[in-house]
Amino acid sequence: MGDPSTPLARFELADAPFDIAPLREGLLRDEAGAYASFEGWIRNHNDGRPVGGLYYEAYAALALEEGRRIVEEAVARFAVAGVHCVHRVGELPVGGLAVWVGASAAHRDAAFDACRYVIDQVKARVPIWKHERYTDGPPQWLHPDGPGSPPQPS
Amino acid sequence: MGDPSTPLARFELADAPFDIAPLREGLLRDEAGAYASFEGWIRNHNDGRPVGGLYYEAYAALALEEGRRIVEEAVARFAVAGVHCVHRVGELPVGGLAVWVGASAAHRDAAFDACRYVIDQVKARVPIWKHERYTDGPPQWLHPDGPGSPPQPS
Amino acid sequence: MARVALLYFASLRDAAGCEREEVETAAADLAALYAEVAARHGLRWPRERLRVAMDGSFAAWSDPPREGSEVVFIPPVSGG
Amino acid sequence: MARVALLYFASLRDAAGCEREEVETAAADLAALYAEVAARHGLRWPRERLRVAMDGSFAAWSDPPREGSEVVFIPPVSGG
Repeated sequence: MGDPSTPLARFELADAPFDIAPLREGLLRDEAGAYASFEGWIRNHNDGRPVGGLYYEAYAALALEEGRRIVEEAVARFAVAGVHCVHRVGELPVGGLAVWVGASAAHRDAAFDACRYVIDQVKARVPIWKHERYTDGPPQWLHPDGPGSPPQPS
Repeated sequence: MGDPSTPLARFELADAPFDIAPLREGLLRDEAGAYASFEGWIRNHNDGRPVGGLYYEAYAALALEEGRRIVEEAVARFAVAGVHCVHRVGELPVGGLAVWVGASAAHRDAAFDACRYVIDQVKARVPIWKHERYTDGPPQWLHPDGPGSPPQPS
Repeated sequence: MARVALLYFASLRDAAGCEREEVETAAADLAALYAEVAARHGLRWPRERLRVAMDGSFAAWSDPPREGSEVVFIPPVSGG
Repeated sequence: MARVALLYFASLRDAAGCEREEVETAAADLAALYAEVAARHGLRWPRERLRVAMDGSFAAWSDPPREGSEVVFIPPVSGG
Protein backbone atom coordinates (compact mmCIF):
# COMPACT_ATOMS: atom_id res chain seq x y z
CA MET A 1 0.00 0.00 0.00
CA GLY A 2 3.05 2.29 0.04
CA ASP A 3 4.33 4.91 2.40
CA PRO A 4 2.03 7.96 2.51
CA SER A 5 5.02 10.22 3.06
CA THR A 6 6.71 9.38 -0.25
CA PRO A 7 4.44 9.96 -3.24
CA LEU A 8 5.12 7.86 -6.29
CA ALA A 9 6.49 9.86 -9.25
CA ARG A 10 7.26 7.75 -12.29
CA PHE A 11 7.61 8.33 -16.03
CA GLU A 12 8.29 5.58 -18.54
CA LEU A 13 8.55 4.94 -22.26
CA ALA A 14 7.04 1.71 -23.60
CA ASP A 15 8.01 0.24 -26.98
CA ALA A 16 5.09 -2.21 -26.99
CA PRO A 17 1.42 -2.15 -25.89
CA PHE A 18 1.09 -2.09 -22.10
CA ASP A 19 -1.63 -2.98 -19.59
CA ILE A 20 -3.16 -0.16 -17.60
CA ALA A 21 -4.61 -2.34 -14.81
CA PRO A 22 -1.33 -2.97 -12.93
CA LEU A 23 -0.33 0.69 -13.32
CA ARG A 24 -3.63 1.77 -11.76
CA GLU A 25 -3.15 -0.81 -8.98
CA GLY A 26 0.23 0.71 -8.24
CA LEU A 27 -1.46 4.02 -7.37
CA LEU A 28 -4.02 2.59 -4.92
CA ARG A 29 -3.45 3.85 -1.39
CA ASP A 30 -5.66 3.39 1.65
CA GLU A 31 -5.28 7.09 2.42
CA ALA A 32 -6.15 8.18 -1.13
CA GLY A 33 -9.83 8.69 -1.94
CA ALA A 34 -9.47 9.96 -5.48
CA TYR A 35 -7.92 8.68 -8.69
CA ALA A 36 -7.93 10.49 -12.02
CA SER A 37 -6.54 9.10 -15.24
CA PHE A 38 -6.02 10.23 -18.78
CA GLU A 39 -5.47 8.15 -21.90
CA GLY A 40 -4.51 9.38 -25.34
CA TRP A 41 -5.63 7.15 -28.19
CA ILE A 42 -4.77 7.29 -31.87
CA ARG A 43 -7.72 8.89 -33.65
CA ASN A 44 -8.86 7.92 -37.14
CA HIS A 45 -8.58 11.54 -38.26
CA ASN A 46 -6.45 14.60 -37.51
CA ASP A 47 -7.03 18.11 -38.84
CA GLY A 48 -9.69 16.64 -41.11
CA ARG A 49 -7.36 14.05 -42.68
CA PRO A 50 -7.96 10.28 -42.44
CA VAL A 51 -5.22 8.68 -40.31
CA GLY A 52 -4.13 5.10 -40.95
CA GLY A 53 -1.66 4.82 -38.09
CA LEU A 54 1.49 6.44 -36.80
CA TYR A 55 4.94 6.10 -35.40
CA TYR A 56 6.21 7.81 -32.24
CA GLU A 57 9.91 8.56 -32.13
CA ALA A 58 11.57 9.65 -28.89
CA TYR A 59 14.94 11.03 -27.98
CA ALA A 60 14.83 8.51 -25.17
CA ALA A 61 17.53 9.77 -22.80
CA LEU A 62 16.11 13.30 -22.72
CA ALA A 63 12.48 12.17 -22.85
CA LEU A 64 13.00 10.09 -19.71
CA GLU A 65 14.76 12.94 -17.94
CA GLU A 66 12.12 15.52 -18.89
CA GLY A 67 9.28 13.12 -18.12
CA ARG A 68 10.72 12.40 -14.69
CA ARG A 69 11.03 16.12 -14.07
CA ILE A 70 7.36 16.65 -14.98
CA VAL A 71 6.00 13.96 -12.65
CA GLU A 72 8.22 15.30 -9.87
CA GLU A 73 6.86 18.80 -10.50
CA ALA A 74 3.32 17.41 -10.26
CA VAL A 75 4.11 15.76 -6.92
CA ALA A 76 5.60 19.01 -5.63
CA ARG A 77 2.68 21.18 -6.81
CA PHE A 78 -0.32 19.04 -5.90
CA ALA A 79 -1.22 17.05 -2.77
CA VAL A 80 -1.04 13.66 -4.47
CA ALA A 81 -0.26 10.17 -3.27
CA GLY A 82 1.20 9.21 -6.64
CA VAL A 83 1.61 10.19 -10.28
CA HIS A 84 2.60 7.84 -13.08
CA CYS A 85 2.88 8.36 -16.83
CA VAL A 86 3.73 5.91 -19.59
CA HIS A 87 4.20 7.05 -23.21
CA ARG A 88 4.37 4.66 -26.16
CA VAL A 89 7.07 4.80 -28.80
CA GLY A 90 7.12 2.90 -32.10
CA GLU A 91 4.27 1.89 -34.42
CA LEU A 92 0.67 2.42 -33.30
CA PRO A 93 -2.57 1.55 -35.10
CA VAL A 94 -5.73 3.65 -35.04
CA GLY A 95 -7.32 3.08 -31.62
CA GLY A 96 -3.93 2.29 -30.07
CA LEU A 97 -3.05 3.68 -26.65
CA ALA A 98 -0.42 6.41 -27.03
CA VAL A 99 -0.10 7.73 -23.49
CA TRP A 100 -1.51 7.01 -20.04
CA VAL A 101 -1.42 9.23 -16.95
CA GLY A 102 -2.74 8.23 -13.52
CA ALA A 103 -2.82 10.26 -10.32
CA SER A 104 -4.09 9.34 -6.86
CA ALA A 105 -4.73 11.76 -4.01
CA ALA A 106 -6.72 12.24 -0.83
CA HIS A 107 -9.07 14.62 -2.69
CA ARG A 108 -10.26 14.92 -6.26
CA ASP A 109 -8.96 18.43 -6.98
CA ALA A 110 -5.36 17.30 -6.59
CA ALA A 111 -5.90 14.10 -8.58
CA PHE A 112 -7.48 15.95 -11.51
CA ASP A 113 -5.00 18.82 -11.41
CA ALA A 114 -1.95 16.55 -11.31
CA CYS A 115 -3.27 14.39 -14.13
CA ARG A 116 -4.00 17.42 -16.29
CA TYR A 117 -0.65 19.02 -15.48
CA VAL A 118 1.28 15.92 -16.48
CA ILE A 119 -0.41 15.38 -19.84
CA ASP A 120 -0.19 19.09 -20.73
CA GLN A 121 3.49 19.29 -19.85
CA VAL A 122 4.34 15.99 -21.53
CA LYS A 123 2.74 17.22 -24.74
CA ALA A 124 4.60 20.52 -24.56
CA ARG A 125 8.04 19.45 -23.36
CA VAL A 126 8.94 15.79 -23.79
CA PRO A 127 11.00 15.11 -26.95
CA ILE A 128 8.66 12.68 -28.70
CA TRP A 129 7.54 13.18 -32.27
CA LYS A 130 4.56 11.84 -34.15
CA HIS A 131 4.97 10.55 -37.70
CA GLU A 132 1.45 10.30 -39.01
CA ARG A 133 0.35 8.12 -41.94
CA TYR A 134 -2.72 9.11 -43.95
CA THR A 135 -4.99 7.07 -46.13
CA ASP A 136 -5.19 9.96 -48.61
CA GLY A 137 -1.54 10.97 -49.10
CA PRO A 138 2.07 10.81 -47.92
CA PRO A 139 2.98 10.64 -44.21
CA GLN A 140 4.44 13.56 -42.30
CA TRP A 141 6.17 14.49 -39.08
CA LEU A 142 4.06 16.65 -36.79
CA HIS A 143 5.79 19.70 -35.33
CA PRO A 144 3.03 21.84 -33.85
CA ASP A 145 3.60 25.54 -33.39
CA GLY A 146 4.26 26.51 -29.84
CA PRO A 147 2.77 29.74 -28.47
CA GLY A 148 4.33 32.69 -30.25
CA SER A 149 6.52 30.62 -32.55
CA PRO A 150 6.87 31.67 -36.19
CA PRO A 151 5.07 29.64 -38.87
CA GLN A 152 6.69 26.33 -39.76
CA PRO A 153 9.07 26.61 -42.73
CA SER A 154 7.69 24.98 -45.84
CA MET B 1 -17.39 1.24 -32.12
CA GLY B 2 -20.61 3.24 -31.83
CA ASP B 3 -22.18 5.94 -33.90
CA PRO B 4 -20.20 9.21 -33.63
CA SER B 5 -23.40 11.22 -33.91
CA THR B 6 -24.99 9.79 -30.74
CA PRO B 7 -22.76 10.20 -27.70
CA LEU B 8 -23.20 7.63 -24.94
CA ALA B 9 -24.74 9.08 -21.74
CA ARG B 10 -25.25 6.52 -19.01
CA PHE B 11 -25.65 6.54 -15.24
CA GLU B 12 -26.02 3.42 -13.13
CA LEU B 13 -26.18 2.27 -9.52
CA ALA B 14 -24.34 -0.94 -8.61
CA ASP B 15 -25.12 -2.94 -5.49
CA ALA B 16 -21.96 -5.05 -5.77
CA PRO B 17 -18.32 -4.47 -6.84
CA PHE B 18 -18.01 -3.87 -10.59
CA ASP B 19 -15.24 -4.11 -13.17
CA ILE B 20 -14.02 -0.91 -14.76
CA ALA B 21 -12.38 -2.54 -17.79
CA PRO B 22 -15.57 -3.26 -19.77
CA LEU B 23 -16.96 0.19 -18.91
CA ARG B 24 -13.81 1.81 -20.28
CA GLU B 25 -14.02 -0.41 -23.38
CA GLY B 26 -17.56 0.84 -23.93
CA LEU B 27 -16.23 4.37 -24.34
CA LEU B 28 -13.55 3.56 -26.94
CA ARG B 29 -14.27 5.23 -30.27
CA ASP B 30 -12.04 5.40 -33.33
CA GLU B 31 -12.81 9.09 -33.62
CA ALA B 32 -12.05 9.81 -29.95
CA GLY B 33 -8.45 10.60 -29.04
CA ALA B 34 -8.90 11.33 -25.36
CA TYR B 35 -10.27 9.48 -22.37
CA ALA B 36 -10.44 10.81 -18.81
CA SER B 37 -11.66 8.87 -15.83
CA PHE B 38 -12.28 9.45 -12.16
CA GLU B 39 -12.58 6.93 -9.36
CA GLY B 40 -13.64 7.59 -5.79
CA TRP B 41 -12.27 5.11 -3.27
CA ILE B 42 -13.11 4.68 0.40
CA ARG B 43 -10.33 6.31 2.40
CA ASN B 44 -9.08 5.01 5.73
CA HIS B 45 -9.72 8.41 7.33
CA ASN B 46 -12.16 11.31 6.99
CA ASP B 47 -11.95 14.64 8.80
CA GLY B 48 -9.14 13.15 10.87
CA ARG B 49 -11.18 10.15 12.06
CA PRO B 50 -10.18 6.52 11.32
CA VAL B 51 -12.75 4.96 8.97
CA GLY B 52 -13.47 1.23 9.12
CA GLY B 53 -15.92 1.07 6.23
CA LEU B 54 -19.21 2.54 5.13
CA TYR B 55 -22.62 2.03 3.68
CA TYR B 56 -24.10 4.00 0.77
CA GLU B 57 -27.85 4.36 0.73
CA ALA B 58 -29.65 5.70 -2.35
CA TYR B 59 -33.15 6.84 -3.09
CA ALA B 60 -32.79 4.74 -6.21
CA ALA B 61 -35.62 6.05 -8.41
CA LEU B 62 -34.58 9.66 -7.99
CA ALA B 63 -30.84 8.89 -8.00
CA LEU B 64 -31.18 7.22 -11.39
CA GLU B 65 -33.23 10.10 -12.78
CA GLU B 66 -30.88 12.78 -11.47
CA GLY B 67 -27.79 10.81 -12.53
CA ARG B 68 -29.17 10.41 -16.05
CA ARG B 69 -29.88 14.13 -16.15
CA ILE B 70 -26.27 14.89 -15.15
CA VAL B 71 -24.64 12.71 -17.83
CA GLU B 72 -27.03 14.18 -20.41
CA GLU B 73 -26.03 17.68 -19.31
CA ALA B 74 -22.37 16.70 -19.71
CA VAL B 75 -23.00 15.44 -23.24
CA ALA B 76 -24.83 18.68 -24.10
CA ARG B 77 -22.14 20.96 -22.63
CA PHE B 78 -18.95 19.27 -23.80
CA ALA B 79 -17.86 17.83 -27.14
CA VAL B 80 -17.67 14.24 -25.92
CA ALA B 81 -18.10 10.87 -27.60
CA GLY B 82 -19.44 9.33 -24.39
CA VAL B 83 -19.91 9.77 -20.65
CA HIS B 84 -20.62 6.97 -18.21
CA CYS B 85 -20.94 6.95 -14.42
CA VAL B 86 -21.50 4.08 -12.00
CA HIS B 87 -22.08 4.67 -8.28
CA ARG B 88 -21.95 1.90 -5.67
CA VAL B 89 -24.65 1.41 -3.06
CA GLY B 90 -24.48 -0.90 -0.04
CA GLU B 91 -21.54 -1.92 2.14
CA LEU B 92 -18.01 -0.88 1.13
CA PRO B 93 -14.69 -1.64 2.82
CA VAL B 94 -11.76 0.76 3.06
CA GLY B 95 -10.14 0.81 -0.37
CA GLY B 96 -13.44 -0.08 -2.07
CA LEU B 97 -14.49 1.63 -5.27
CA ALA B 98 -17.39 4.02 -4.53
CA VAL B 99 -17.86 5.73 -7.88
CA TRP B 100 -16.41 5.64 -11.38
CA VAL B 101 -16.75 8.24 -14.15
CA GLY B 102 -15.36 7.84 -17.67
CA ALA B 103 -15.51 10.29 -20.58
CA SER B 104 -14.18 9.97 -24.12
CA ALA B 105 -13.80 12.80 -26.62
CA ALA B 106 -11.90 13.92 -29.68
CA HIS B 107 -9.79 16.27 -27.51
CA ARG B 108 -8.62 16.20 -23.93
CA ASP B 109 -10.28 19.43 -22.75
CA ALA B 110 -13.75 17.99 -23.30
CA ALA B 111 -12.86 14.62 -21.76
CA PHE B 112 -11.45 16.23 -18.59
CA ASP B 113 -14.24 18.81 -18.33
CA ALA B 114 -17.02 16.27 -18.76
CA CYS B 115 -15.46 13.89 -16.25
CA ARG B 116 -15.05 16.67 -13.70
CA TYR B 117 -18.54 18.00 -14.31
CA VAL B 118 -20.14 14.63 -13.73
CA ILE B 119 -18.37 13.82 -10.47
CA ASP B 120 -18.96 17.33 -9.09
CA GLN B 121 -22.66 17.25 -9.95
CA VAL B 122 -23.13 13.70 -8.74
CA LYS B 123 -21.65 14.62 -5.38
CA ALA B 124 -23.87 17.71 -5.14
CA ARG B 125 -27.18 16.46 -6.49
CA VAL B 126 -27.70 12.70 -6.56
CA PRO B 127 -29.65 11.41 -3.52
CA ILE B 128 -27.06 9.02 -2.11
CA TRP B 129 -25.98 9.15 1.53
CA LYS B 130 -22.86 7.87 3.21
CA HIS B 131 -23.11 6.08 6.55
CA GLU B 132 -19.57 6.03 7.86
CA ARG B 133 -18.22 3.61 10.48
CA TYR B 134 -15.26 4.64 12.61
CA THR B 135 -12.78 2.57 14.53
CA ASP B 136 -12.85 5.12 17.38
CA GLY B 137 -16.59 5.65 17.97
CA PRO B 138 -20.18 5.28 16.75
CA PRO B 139 -21.08 5.51 13.04
CA GLN B 140 -22.86 8.50 11.54
CA TRP B 141 -24.70 9.66 8.46
CA LEU B 142 -22.84 12.31 6.48
CA HIS B 143 -24.90 15.34 5.45
CA PRO B 144 -22.37 17.92 4.28
CA ASP B 145 -23.32 21.58 4.33
CA GLY B 146 -24.17 22.97 0.96
CA PRO B 147 -23.03 26.47 0.02
CA GLY B 148 -24.81 28.99 2.20
CA SER B 149 -26.78 26.42 4.19
CA PRO B 150 -27.21 26.92 7.95
CA PRO B 151 -25.21 24.72 10.33
CA GLN B 152 -26.49 21.17 10.77
CA PRO B 153 -28.84 20.84 13.77
CA SER B 154 -27.24 18.94 16.63
CA MET C 1 -57.31 15.80 2.13
CA ALA C 2 -54.67 13.79 0.25
CA ARG C 3 -53.34 10.37 1.11
CA VAL C 4 -49.56 10.19 0.48
CA ALA C 5 -46.76 7.77 1.24
CA LEU C 6 -43.71 9.26 2.95
CA LEU C 7 -40.28 7.67 2.51
CA TYR C 8 -37.36 8.45 4.81
CA PHE C 9 -33.65 8.07 4.10
CA ALA C 10 -30.41 8.32 6.03
CA SER C 11 -30.56 10.41 9.23
CA LEU C 12 -34.19 11.37 8.54
CA ARG C 13 -35.12 7.70 8.71
CA ASP C 14 -33.27 7.35 12.02
CA ALA C 15 -35.10 10.41 13.36
CA ALA C 16 -38.53 9.37 12.03
CA GLY C 17 -38.03 5.81 13.28
CA CYS C 18 -39.48 4.31 10.11
CA GLU C 19 -38.62 4.10 6.43
CA ARG C 20 -42.14 4.48 5.06
CA GLU C 21 -45.49 5.61 6.34
CA GLU C 22 -48.84 6.53 4.83
CA VAL C 23 -50.48 9.74 5.99
CA GLU C 24 -53.66 11.69 5.35
CA THR C 25 -52.84 15.36 5.10
CA ALA C 26 -54.73 18.62 4.70
CA ALA C 27 -51.48 20.49 3.98
CA ALA C 28 -51.84 22.95 1.12
CA ASP C 29 -48.30 22.38 -0.11
CA LEU C 30 -45.23 20.22 0.52
CA ALA C 31 -43.77 22.88 2.83
CA ALA C 32 -46.81 22.60 5.11
CA LEU C 33 -46.64 18.81 4.86
CA TYR C 34 -43.03 18.89 6.06
CA ALA C 35 -44.00 21.16 8.95
CA GLU C 36 -46.65 18.63 10.03
CA VAL C 37 -44.29 15.68 9.72
CA ALA C 38 -41.38 17.46 11.41
CA ALA C 39 -43.59 18.38 14.38
CA ARG C 40 -44.99 14.85 14.71
CA HIS C 41 -41.56 13.12 14.54
CA GLY C 42 -39.50 15.87 16.17
CA LEU C 43 -37.34 16.27 13.04
CA ARG C 44 -34.76 18.99 13.60
CA TRP C 45 -33.79 19.67 10.00
CA PRO C 46 -34.85 23.17 8.93
CA ARG C 47 -36.70 22.94 5.64
CA GLU C 48 -34.16 25.26 4.01
CA ARG C 49 -31.54 22.50 4.19
CA LEU C 50 -33.76 19.87 2.56
CA ARG C 51 -35.10 19.29 -0.92
CA VAL C 52 -38.35 17.50 -1.63
CA ALA C 53 -39.31 14.93 -4.25
CA MET C 54 -42.71 13.67 -5.31
CA ASP C 55 -43.17 10.44 -7.29
CA GLY C 56 -39.46 10.11 -8.05
CA SER C 57 -38.76 13.65 -9.29
CA PHE C 58 -37.65 16.77 -7.48
CA ALA C 59 -40.62 19.00 -6.64
CA ALA C 60 -41.18 22.56 -5.41
CA TRP C 61 -42.10 23.20 -1.78
CA SER C 62 -45.09 25.14 -3.10
CA ASP C 63 -46.46 22.09 -4.95
CA PRO C 64 -49.62 20.61 -3.37
CA PRO C 65 -49.33 16.97 -2.27
CA ARG C 66 -50.90 14.79 -4.96
CA GLU C 67 -53.37 12.10 -3.92
CA GLY C 68 -51.65 8.71 -3.92
CA SER C 69 -48.17 10.13 -4.44
CA GLU C 70 -44.87 9.20 -2.82
CA VAL C 71 -43.18 12.13 -1.09
CA VAL C 72 -39.56 12.18 0.07
CA PHE C 73 -37.73 14.86 2.05
CA ILE C 74 -34.11 14.83 0.88
CA PRO C 75 -31.37 15.71 3.39
CA PRO C 76 -28.00 16.96 2.08
CA VAL C 77 -26.45 14.23 -0.04
CA SER C 78 -23.01 12.66 0.47
CA GLY C 79 -22.39 10.33 -2.45
CA GLY C 80 -19.24 10.25 -4.56
CA MET D 1 37.98 23.07 -31.67
CA ALA D 2 35.59 20.55 -30.11
CA ARG D 3 34.59 17.15 -31.42
CA VAL D 4 30.88 16.50 -30.87
CA ALA D 5 28.32 13.93 -31.97
CA LEU D 6 25.12 15.32 -33.51
CA LEU D 7 21.88 13.34 -33.31
CA TYR D 8 18.88 14.12 -35.52
CA PHE D 9 15.25 13.27 -34.90
CA ALA D 10 11.99 13.44 -36.81
CA SER D 11 11.92 15.94 -39.71
CA LEU D 12 15.41 17.17 -38.86
CA ARG D 13 16.74 13.66 -39.52
CA ASP D 14 14.91 13.57 -42.84
CA ALA D 15 16.42 16.95 -43.74
CA ALA D 16 19.93 16.09 -42.55
CA GLY D 17 19.79 12.71 -44.26
CA CYS D 18 21.41 10.94 -41.30
CA GLU D 19 20.58 10.17 -37.71
CA ARG D 20 24.06 10.70 -36.27
CA GLU D 21 27.27 12.35 -37.33
CA GLU D 22 30.51 13.40 -35.66
CA VAL D 23 31.81 16.88 -36.37
CA GLU D 24 34.77 19.04 -35.44
CA THR D 25 33.58 22.54 -34.71
CA ALA D 26 35.12 25.89 -33.87
CA ALA D 27 31.71 27.33 -32.95
CA ALA D 28 31.81 29.39 -29.76
CA ASP D 29 28.37 28.30 -28.66
CA LEU D 30 25.52 25.95 -29.60
CA ALA D 31 23.79 28.73 -31.56
CA ALA D 32 26.83 29.06 -33.81
CA LEU D 33 27.06 25.28 -34.08
CA TYR D 34 23.43 25.16 -35.28
CA ALA D 35 24.16 27.88 -37.84
CA GLU D 36 27.07 25.79 -39.23
CA VAL D 37 25.02 22.61 -39.35
CA ALA D 38 21.93 24.30 -40.80
CA ALA D 39 24.03 25.83 -43.60
CA ARG D 40 25.76 22.52 -44.39
CA HIS D 41 22.54 20.46 -44.49
CA GLY D 42 20.21 23.16 -45.75
CA LEU D 43 18.03 22.92 -42.61
CA ARG D 44 15.18 25.39 -42.83
CA TRP D 45 14.16 25.49 -39.18
CA PRO D 46 14.87 28.91 -37.65
CA ARG D 47 16.76 28.43 -34.39
CA GLU D 48 13.98 30.23 -32.48
CA ARG D 49 11.66 27.26 -33.07
CA LEU D 50 14.15 24.69 -31.79
CA ARG D 51 15.55 23.78 -28.41
CA VAL D 52 18.98 22.26 -27.91
CA ALA D 53 20.22 19.48 -25.66
CA MET D 54 23.74 18.44 -24.74
CA ASP D 55 24.53 15.04 -23.21
CA GLY D 56 20.88 14.23 -22.54
CA SER D 57 19.84 17.48 -20.84
CA PHE D 58 18.40 20.69 -22.23
CA ALA D 59 21.11 23.31 -22.73
CA ALA D 60 21.30 27.04 -23.46
CA TRP D 61 22.13 28.25 -26.97
CA SER D 62 24.91 30.29 -25.37
CA ASP D 63 26.59 27.18 -23.91
CA PRO D 64 29.87 26.25 -25.64
CA PRO D 65 29.96 22.79 -27.24
CA ARG D 66 31.76 20.44 -24.84
CA GLU D 67 34.49 18.18 -26.21
CA GLY D 68 33.13 14.65 -26.69
CA SER D 69 29.53 15.64 -26.01
CA GLU D 70 26.32 14.60 -27.78
CA VAL D 71 24.31 17.53 -29.11
CA VAL D 72 20.70 17.38 -30.31
CA PHE D 73 18.60 20.10 -31.93
CA ILE D 74 15.01 19.54 -30.81
CA PRO D 75 12.20 20.47 -33.21
CA PRO D 76 8.71 21.16 -31.76
CA VAL D 77 7.48 18.03 -30.04
CA SER D 78 4.24 16.19 -30.77
CA GLY D 79 3.87 13.44 -28.21
CA GLY D 80 0.76 12.75 -26.16
